[in-house]
Amino acid sequence: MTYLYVAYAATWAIHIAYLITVVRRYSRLKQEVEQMHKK
Amino acid sequence: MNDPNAAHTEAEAIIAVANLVKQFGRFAALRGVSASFHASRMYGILGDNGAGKTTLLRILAGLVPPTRGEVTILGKNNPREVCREFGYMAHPSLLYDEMSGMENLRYFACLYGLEDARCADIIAAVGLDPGLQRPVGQYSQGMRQRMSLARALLNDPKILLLDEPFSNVDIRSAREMVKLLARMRNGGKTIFVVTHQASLLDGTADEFVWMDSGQIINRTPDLKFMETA
Amino acid sequence: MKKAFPILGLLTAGLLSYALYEGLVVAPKEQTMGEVQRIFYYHVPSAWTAFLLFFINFLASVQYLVRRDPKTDKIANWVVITIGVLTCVAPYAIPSLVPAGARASSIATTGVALVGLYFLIKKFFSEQETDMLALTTAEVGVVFCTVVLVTGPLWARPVWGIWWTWDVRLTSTLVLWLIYVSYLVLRRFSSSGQTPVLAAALAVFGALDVPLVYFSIWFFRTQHPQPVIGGGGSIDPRMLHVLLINWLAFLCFAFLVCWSRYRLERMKREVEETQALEALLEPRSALR
Amino acid sequence: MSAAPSGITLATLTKDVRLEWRSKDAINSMLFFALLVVVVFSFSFDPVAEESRQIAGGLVWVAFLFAAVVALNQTWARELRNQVLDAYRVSPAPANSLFLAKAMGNFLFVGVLEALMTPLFVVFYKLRVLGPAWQLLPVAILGTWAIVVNGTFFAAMSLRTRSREIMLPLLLFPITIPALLSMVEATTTILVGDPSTSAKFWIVLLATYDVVFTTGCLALFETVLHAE
Repeated sequence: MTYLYVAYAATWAIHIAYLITVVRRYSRLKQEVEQMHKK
Repeated sequence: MNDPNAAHTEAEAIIAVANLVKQFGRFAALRGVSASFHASRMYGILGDNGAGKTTLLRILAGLVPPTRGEVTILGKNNPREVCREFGYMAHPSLLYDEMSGMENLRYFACLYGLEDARCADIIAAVGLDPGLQRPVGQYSQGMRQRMSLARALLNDPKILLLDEPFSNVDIRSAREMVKLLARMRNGGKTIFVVTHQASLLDGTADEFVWMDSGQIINRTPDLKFMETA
Repeated sequence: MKKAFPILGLLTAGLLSYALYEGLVVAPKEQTMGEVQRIFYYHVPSAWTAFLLFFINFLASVQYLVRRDPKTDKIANWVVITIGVLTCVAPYAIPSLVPAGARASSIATTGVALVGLYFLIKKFFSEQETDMLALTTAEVGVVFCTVVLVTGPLWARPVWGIWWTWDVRLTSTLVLWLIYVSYLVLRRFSSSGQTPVLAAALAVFGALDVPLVYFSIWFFRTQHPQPVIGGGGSIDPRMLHVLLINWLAFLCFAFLVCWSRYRLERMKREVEETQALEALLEPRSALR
Repeated sequence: MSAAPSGITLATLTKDVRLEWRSKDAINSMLFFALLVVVVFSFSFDPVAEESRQIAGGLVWVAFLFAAVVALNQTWARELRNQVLDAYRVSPAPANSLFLAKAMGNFLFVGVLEALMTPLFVVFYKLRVLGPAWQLLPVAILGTWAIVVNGTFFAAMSLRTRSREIMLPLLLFPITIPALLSMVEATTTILVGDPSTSAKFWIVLLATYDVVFTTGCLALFETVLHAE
């Protein structure tokens, strides 16, 4: 039974991990844009 | 093969470049170069390192696609279509070190569909001995430059693109090479010579093209501009 | 347009939780495998979504290579149309072509889907954008593929006591995963300005490889039979219903992830573009 | 009028073979590498005669694959040394002639390696072919071409990347999996000689793989060669 929940949890863990990398890249890019505007 | 540019009179430009831009990531090698060049002329392209001389030459030869801008050569806007009319020479020798000069030229002659006799004439024309069996790797730098020039002249091209042909070549052979290029220019070829030894071309080149940080800043018939720079 | 994203986000979240509820509670318990069979409702939709994403990547890469030259572009249009027509006509004209499980109509629909998708991408994405689409779908596809490769063994372990079975579908997914990870590695390591061209060429190669991978492993399996993930044959219609809901939910989720990754990619390229323009304007004093 | 493309391919091939023969440094180091691979494999797997027949197919082909990858990394070394590739790219010679010449050159080169490694494998593993031995020839030829054609293409592609040596196997191995599986299974079926199974399917699959990827390479090589 636990394999079922582990599998579901793993699925979402992978998706969320990927989304986090996307969001982090997004914020890093935002900072870069701010710096460019300031310059 | 009909010669598309037979109708080209001397006045008409055979090479036209319109706001050429080339960027390698953030480094802008060319920042909008517009110019036109005419047949049977010798152009000396001068400028510091990083002025974009080599990039311009490689774009004309069709080796590098421009980021923006137009290149029209002999009526075609893609240099690849007229690559038969190019002779290209670069810093490296573009020859196989393990093969002798004659073997190298015989291989390149095959690429252009020429017979072997042509190779011997060309090697003699650049003042080297066709019978030399030594591999190019063991040539002196001067000889290697001459053999590379021979490779560029092999297919009797209309347009010669030479990138620093005289670098570490002794003065005497450099002068001979200039005389040879002058004869070729009078024969109707358009020659571009990128060099740091402008004095060698003084009195021979029709026009000097001064480049700085990716742009053509001046075009003068002689080297007077050098003193004021 | 900006507020469409959060609304869609909420909708998808709702759909996903509904699908989760369906999968865990509503769907009937499988007699032999019991509860653990419910992994099926995440495993199979993720696989289908991953294959769909890789298929879009293939179409986008073909377009990127083809649209560089108008002549080849026209030829490609006709090739796609003929493929579409063939897949519609062939299964009806030559029934023997239809493999055992499939019905003629399903092949016809995939044919139409191919042509439709190709021209849809052609309409909505410019040449440069197809490259961005290819990168996005490849990256999100690899994420879904990872999910499949994680849930697969988690399913095989309780049912057959082994972590990995060289099952046809699972192994094909693994090879597909390897191909597209090498695609992403090529994109990161390629230093030349022509990275999109190289990546597109590799994507086309990868897609050409897929049928060969499937057939080689399929024949390999007939010689060394092993347990098959998810079992073949027909399944209980109620289960199928839940499966389709889950797939719809995952498709919406994948669409949103792709959309945000695409926006990130477009923004990255715009930033690079402006930086390049800036470099163009100010003189390079550094080299003096 | 440039020379016939086949003329150029032949000239490039003879040039490569002559240079290879003249310098011989690459071929010697490669032969020694192949020998090392065989010996290392033989140490790590030392089964009884019957078992060895089961796994020999896999061992032989994996060993060939590694020897081939090291050889394929050298494909463009000579062209890069003095940027001779630019001289070829400026000339009107078609890109596919260069590709075919390089692929055939590699095919010969890897063929020589295999010719050396096979007897060593037979000796170390006391192999005796039970099934139809003549089928091994098409498998070897089609299999080597499958590795070489993609290898040459990906070697040209990885010229444009940073870490060139590691890039080639990363690109080549995933794409070669079906071909590798076919080669290994065909060889094992032939070695074991079990009448119920036949290597025909694998040979047909290898042939399709070769046709598909040779056309793919010829269609895309020009784009990759000029992707500066």
